[in-house]
Amino acid sequence: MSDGQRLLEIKDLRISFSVGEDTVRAVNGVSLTLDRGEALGVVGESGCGKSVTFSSVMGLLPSPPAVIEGEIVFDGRDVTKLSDRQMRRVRGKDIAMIFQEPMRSLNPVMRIGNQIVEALLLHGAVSRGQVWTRALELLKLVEVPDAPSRLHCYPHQLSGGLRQRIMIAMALASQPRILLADEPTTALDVTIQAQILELLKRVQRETGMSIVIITHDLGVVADIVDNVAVFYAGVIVEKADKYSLFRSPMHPYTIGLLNCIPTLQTKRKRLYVIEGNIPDPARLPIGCAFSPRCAYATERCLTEKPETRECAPGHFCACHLAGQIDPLNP
Amino acid sequence: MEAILKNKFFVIGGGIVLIISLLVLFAPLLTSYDYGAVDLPNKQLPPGAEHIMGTDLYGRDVWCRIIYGGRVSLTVALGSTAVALVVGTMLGALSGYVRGTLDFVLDRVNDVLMAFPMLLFSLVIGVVLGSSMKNMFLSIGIPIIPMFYRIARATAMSVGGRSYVLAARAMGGGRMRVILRHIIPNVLPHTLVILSSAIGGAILAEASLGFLGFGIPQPTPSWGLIANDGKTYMFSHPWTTAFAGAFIALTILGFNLLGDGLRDWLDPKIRTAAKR
Amino acid sequence: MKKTGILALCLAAALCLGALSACSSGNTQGDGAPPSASSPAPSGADSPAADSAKVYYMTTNFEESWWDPALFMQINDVSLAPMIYETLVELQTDGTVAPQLAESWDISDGGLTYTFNLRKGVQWHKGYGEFTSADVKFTLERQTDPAVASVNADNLNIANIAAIECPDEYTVVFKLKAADVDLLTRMSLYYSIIVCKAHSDKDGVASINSDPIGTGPFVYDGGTLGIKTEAVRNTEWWGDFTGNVDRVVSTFMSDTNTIYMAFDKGELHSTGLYDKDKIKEYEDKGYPVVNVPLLQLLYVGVNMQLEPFDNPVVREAFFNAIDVQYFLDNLYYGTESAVGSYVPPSSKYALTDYFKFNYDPERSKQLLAEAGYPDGVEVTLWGASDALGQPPAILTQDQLGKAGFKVNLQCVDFGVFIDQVRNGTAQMWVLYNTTGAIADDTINRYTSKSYPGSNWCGVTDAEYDALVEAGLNAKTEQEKYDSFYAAQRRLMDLQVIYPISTFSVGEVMQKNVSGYKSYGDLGFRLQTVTIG
Amino acid sequence: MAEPFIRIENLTKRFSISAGKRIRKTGFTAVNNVSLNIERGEVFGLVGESGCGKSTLSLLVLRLLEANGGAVYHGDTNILELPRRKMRRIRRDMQIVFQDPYDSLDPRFTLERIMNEPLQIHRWGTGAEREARIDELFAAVSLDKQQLKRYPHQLSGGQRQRLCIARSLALSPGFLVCDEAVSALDVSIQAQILNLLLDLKDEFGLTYLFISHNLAVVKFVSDRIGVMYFGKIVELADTDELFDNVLHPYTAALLSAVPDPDPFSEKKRDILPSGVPSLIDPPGGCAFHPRCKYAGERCARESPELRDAGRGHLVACHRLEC
Amino acid sequence: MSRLLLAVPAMLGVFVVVFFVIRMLPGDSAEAMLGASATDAQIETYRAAHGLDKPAPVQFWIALKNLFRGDLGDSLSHYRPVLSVVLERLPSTIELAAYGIVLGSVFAVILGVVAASFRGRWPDLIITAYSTFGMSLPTFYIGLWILMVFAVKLDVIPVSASAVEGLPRWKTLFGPVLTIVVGGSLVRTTRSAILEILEEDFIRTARAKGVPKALILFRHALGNALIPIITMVGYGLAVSFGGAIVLETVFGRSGVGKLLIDAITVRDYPLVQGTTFVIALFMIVANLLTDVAAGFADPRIRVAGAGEL
Repeated sequence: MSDGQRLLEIKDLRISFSVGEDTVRAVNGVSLTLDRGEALGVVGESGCGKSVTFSSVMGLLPSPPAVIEGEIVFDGRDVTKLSDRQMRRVRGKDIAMIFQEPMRSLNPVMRIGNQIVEALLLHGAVSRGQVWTRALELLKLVEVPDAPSRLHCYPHQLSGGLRQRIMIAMALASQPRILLADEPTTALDVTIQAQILELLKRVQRETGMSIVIITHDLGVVADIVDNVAVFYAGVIVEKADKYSLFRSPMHPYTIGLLNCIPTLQTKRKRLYVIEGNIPDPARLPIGCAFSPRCAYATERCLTEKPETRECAPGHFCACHLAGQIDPLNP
Repeated sequence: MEAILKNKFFVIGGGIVLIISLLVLFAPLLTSYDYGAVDLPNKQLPPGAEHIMGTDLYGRDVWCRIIYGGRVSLTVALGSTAVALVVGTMLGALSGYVRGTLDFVLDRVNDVLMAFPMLLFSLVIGVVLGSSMKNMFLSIGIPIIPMFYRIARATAMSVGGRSYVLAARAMGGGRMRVILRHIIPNVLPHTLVILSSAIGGAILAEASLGFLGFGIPQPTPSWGLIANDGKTYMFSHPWTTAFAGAFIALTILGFNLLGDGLRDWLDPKIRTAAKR
Repeated sequence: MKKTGILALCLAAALCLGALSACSSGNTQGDGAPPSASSPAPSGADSPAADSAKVYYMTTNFEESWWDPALFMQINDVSLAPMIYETLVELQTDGTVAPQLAESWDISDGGLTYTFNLRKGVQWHKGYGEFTSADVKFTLERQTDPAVASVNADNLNIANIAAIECPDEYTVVFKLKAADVDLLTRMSLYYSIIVCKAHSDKDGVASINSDPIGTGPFVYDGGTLGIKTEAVRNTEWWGDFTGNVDRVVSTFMSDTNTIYMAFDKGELHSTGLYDKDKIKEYEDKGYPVVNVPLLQLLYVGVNMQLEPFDNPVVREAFFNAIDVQYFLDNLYYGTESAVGSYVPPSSKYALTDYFKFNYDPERSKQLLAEAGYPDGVEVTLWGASDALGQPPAILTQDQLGKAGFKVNLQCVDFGVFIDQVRNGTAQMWVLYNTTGAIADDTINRYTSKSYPGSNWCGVTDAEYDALVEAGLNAKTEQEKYDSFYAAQRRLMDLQVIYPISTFSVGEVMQKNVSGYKSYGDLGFRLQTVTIG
Repeated sequence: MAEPFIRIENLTKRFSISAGKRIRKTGFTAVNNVSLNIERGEVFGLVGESGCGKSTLSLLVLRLLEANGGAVYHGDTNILELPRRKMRRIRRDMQIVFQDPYDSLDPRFTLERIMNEPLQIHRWGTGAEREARIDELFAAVSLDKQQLKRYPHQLSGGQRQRLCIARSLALSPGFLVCDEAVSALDVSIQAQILNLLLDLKDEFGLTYLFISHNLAVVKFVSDRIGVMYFGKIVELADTDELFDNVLHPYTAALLSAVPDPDPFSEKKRDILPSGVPSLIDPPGGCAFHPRCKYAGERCARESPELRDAGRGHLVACHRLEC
Repeated sequence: MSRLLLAVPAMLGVFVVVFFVIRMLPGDSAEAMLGASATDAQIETYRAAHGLDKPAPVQFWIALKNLFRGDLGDSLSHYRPVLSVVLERLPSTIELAAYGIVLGSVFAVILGVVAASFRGRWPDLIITAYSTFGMSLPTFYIGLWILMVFAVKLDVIPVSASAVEGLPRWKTLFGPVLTIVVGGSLVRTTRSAILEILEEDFIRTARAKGVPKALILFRHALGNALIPIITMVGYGLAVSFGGAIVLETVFGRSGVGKLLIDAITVRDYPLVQGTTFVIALFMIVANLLTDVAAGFADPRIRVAGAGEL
């Protein structure tokens, strides 16, 4: 659980790309905070801006195409204003990130050991001497079986699960204070996914670092995080601790999501369905972005963008009808 | 479609090729001279009012020979690369998709073709068939086939595994139908991209053959021949070779830029890189 | 992004500078004096001995093949051959013969016996002993040896030699079956070069091709044909060596531009040029140029067996269609002259004052109309595609075009050209025709027995055949002259060969090269040459 | 019981890989002697982790891949032995929908040409009849007719999958294989497609072979479910029977590993050690024994057969016999 | 290893193709060698002496038998065994091709990397324009200009390198190698290979680790780009060998390329067969080496063993 000491704050972040004539507005005013030791779940469907938001936290978005407005405050400094050289001292040292495709995220022509050592040496976390012993410790930390022989392997010799563990080891190389995990288990089989989720929980517990899990799978979120933020069309539509979010969701989109996913407990023969298509970031509607698909959309929803309000202690929602929708039978 | 017009390589390259093709096409309107008319008394004249690009060692007007020569050089280049493109793509697609013994045989033939230095092969075929313009299609075309064959075969192998091919087979589509409808249309863009550098290569090959004395027979002008005619006086009367060389270089530059533009536009990864 | 990019850029720039400085530093090693008029040791030659020993650099631009004279087609088949080998007698520029390896000779019993008294004390190169009559006998008898596969047996008229006797070491007697008025001239030409018997006995028949042994002023000193061959001065040479050349190096260079650049930089002492513009250019710059007439003739030939040239009227039109004066003025700048018959004047028995060209394109069109081609006749003109063959072909095509002939020019690879003409499938061709010093071959080739084959024009004329036969078997020189003259007049009247001009090579030399003497057999020799 | 719609007997497929330097052919068995029946009108679910051979099985059933052994009976004819021409006619009755909507549509075809292709191959009807048929199909999958002239890359993922379904129904097949048909879609779109598939089944009386690695989706849509591991069927039963009364340890582990979207569930998680063994040198006996906590010495020796443990619940595990 | 076995059919293919193609050339060695003034008798003697009068299949059988005994027959125009003539000139061509390819590749890779790292900005445009232009100029054009500038004007190297005694090696190679380097087309391949790799996911991981731009470029991107580059080098050989023929004419080097051209002109069948055979052997071995090198650069090939599934 978080101890209340603020680590990261994103204030009204807006990110857009210009491709040809139309501009793709990927992030349209996202604000959220992350405290030390907190485990935040970020949920949303493709194109909702969740990955772009946290890529900008890492400064991975090349500035020429991307236009970034708003602030990302980390350690008292606005990261979006840092030069590439200054940002490089933060990246990998204080904030680390792992990605979805373990098959393609490791350099195929470099041995595993060298890639880890490279991470270790980068931020002077360890002197040249004990760099190999530190690498072995990291592999043990992420429970890689017979670690010494693995150091000399190439990525193509390892399974997806092992490669993801190596990615985590590399991320932990210089004890980052935040670990961003973008769809860490999506590409893995369910049994391997379980192993990795357990590992992430244990690592967070042992190192006390805060962790952000970006995923589209509500099951993953329910298991591992403290608070959940639901993204839709570049905006956070609802944010709360996981218990109140799952028991009493307020935003129609969250409600729809929770009901349309088949689970092992689902009995009904037909699924609840959110009609319409995923929003196209290049052509967003004027009012509430969800209005075209919302069963409860009113005239106001079509014209006026809803403000994010704290509808219950610690439970934020961006909907004009927040609190008036019965979550159980939509 | 409009995306491609914004790609600066495509626009510049296309512009150059267009201008040169127009010049060559409307040659009769641009000059009154006859490209074969010998006029020894005023040979080797420097560029001047009378002859914008001067005259060559036989007193023939260089400007006239260059634009008429363009017809020969471009036709030979386009013709030979077209031959290579069609044969290379067809065989490559077939070999890449069908695999098996056909693939083994074609691959070995390709190895044999590749074992010959390109220029030598053109030379031998040119002499055997006689170096008329039509035969140059083969003598320059055949050695370029491996270039297309390799790309077509590799692409056909990857396309063969795609789901829409499996779906077509699941619908009962026969092997020939799949190849004609799905494999070749998806292989062609990849071979088209290297068409431009192949055209450049073909123009160079024609020039080199001329240099070695196996080019198109006189007096039909081609850029390679004009450059070669002026070669002996390259340093005392440089303009004949300079102008011919410039046209060769410009055309190849144009086609290569065209190819770059095409490749950037065709390759979704590069095109969407900015949008990430 | 900025910093690292610039780093990579400086790396690339450094590499280029490094490459450039490496070569410029090469310059400061003092590469010999810049090409000045004095002794232009080639700037690349770092060998210190360059200034004391006089080394003569020359080039050949055609592929040299073998050293065995039995396989030569002309004296300069191998550039150094004329300086290494010698013949019994030497052909003078005026056509008479002078003593060389044979000091004196006399002809007896009606021209059937020739006795040569050989020069004494002449040593073969590289210690292969003294030159004796046995070598002469060996040279002639090896012509029929299949291992040698000589192509010059007919040139030497071996069939007419009954026997060769060597009464002693220094006299050799030829017994002929029938009188041969040109025997002495034959004995002065490339195909009668005397080769060393001892060398062949010791090292085998083929050894002549790897290590040529002669008696001439220069001794072969290694190198490979077609790349670079060298010869060093023969200190014990019997003749008077008036020049000061100690060594001669002949390099194979095929690109004309490279040759001009090498000559301009002083890396070559002389080079043979065909291109009259370039020769004129060097003459204007004050370089000494020696005009060496070749046994060559520029002509346009037609095949009278093939339509339309089977019609004499068309042939007469063809004889009015080419402006020889235009060739002489604009292509050769007056250095060449018109020719009286299809045999070049530098060849023995050439008829010099018979054929007179007249250029009348209108008449030619009129004749063509009479012959049934009112709006011109389609013909294919064949030519060779090398630098030498193209200019005349283009000129001919242009002129014929103005005289009613629609000409499709085919400038092709020499092999293809020869194949067309020999198989009798070529209607018309333009070529520099090479002939022998003695006109026998050239005149004999148009007899009907040689068609198809060397008789490209398809002449099957009984009267011409008879005249040629009479000439070949003539008892006296005068008789041969008369019948050969008549034969040439007959062929010119048939109007199948339209001779345009003689052809010569311009030997351009560095300003400090003097003393060059030209020889009857057109061989290139340096024994009289001095480098200033 | 009526004749089963599709009967698969001892289906086997071996792949050979000549690995680089070693010329000696090494290979592995992707589908190992699988037998199962699919009844008419039924949704047969097939679930398993990646590499267990489920997709290969689907390609074998449709003969898009030549099997090394066994038979597939459609009605009473074994389609594996049919000559090419007869095979073409049978294919009208069996179609497939693939996982990646971006990969299963030829980027160079307009939607109209895509829909027309199956009709052209089998020369079905005249131009007008075809147009009507396409309209009818577009209506069935609720796609907008105006989009016929557009290209696949101009559609969203969900729309493209609807197009694939429409194309597969063009020749009104009786049997449809869905190979991970919804796995690549976003959650909200996934729900729409699942409902659509169920509606189409009822409307056209189709039979489905539904393949997925997502247990929840398979449970929702299937009548009967087979669990595959390492090329073999380890458990097969009616959906409710399987989930209420899990027998095979691997299935149990699978169930426990599925993350439950309910923060209050105290589901104890038993994590399977390590990963699926390498196919190149498979473990002896039961393929699951290295990871099974009940593994006895017999499991390492002998590979268990599928046996009926009552109520049609088949399972392949030695633990239950003794 | 298996590719080596594949080379044998290819070599035989080359031998057969050349044997019959060259015989289709109009005219034969006798006519071409003896020239225009040859009499019929001379041509007959020459043909008989060199066995040209035997029918083609017989000649083919003899040539094939000799081939297996490693004897390529005697050259008609050099009166020496073909093998000795070819081996005498092969080193000069190999030396030229080797230096050309090596220096050309190093130079091109550096330029390619710089162009890729400055994508879209002025260094990229200059380098791309230069490399496209370099590729567009005919080889003899570049060669003659280099000869003019460095040999005549700067007097750094002699014009006819082979004529002069005791010349330092680099001077004999300077002209032709510079021509190959200037005309090299590898720059574009390097640039596009690197651009493609910069889009890969592991580059994003490296940036996430905080790896500086230069290291990403040289260690990660170039490391992976070597594989396509090396294969292109192999392929470039066929093109550059063609270029060598022109280069040898311009720079007066007696290499195998020039030998082959002249052998064809004089229809010296054994020499053409022998030279093409040796060139093809050299090309196939070179292609093989590039494949092995590409394999070496790519661990996925070098270190077998599919990952645990």
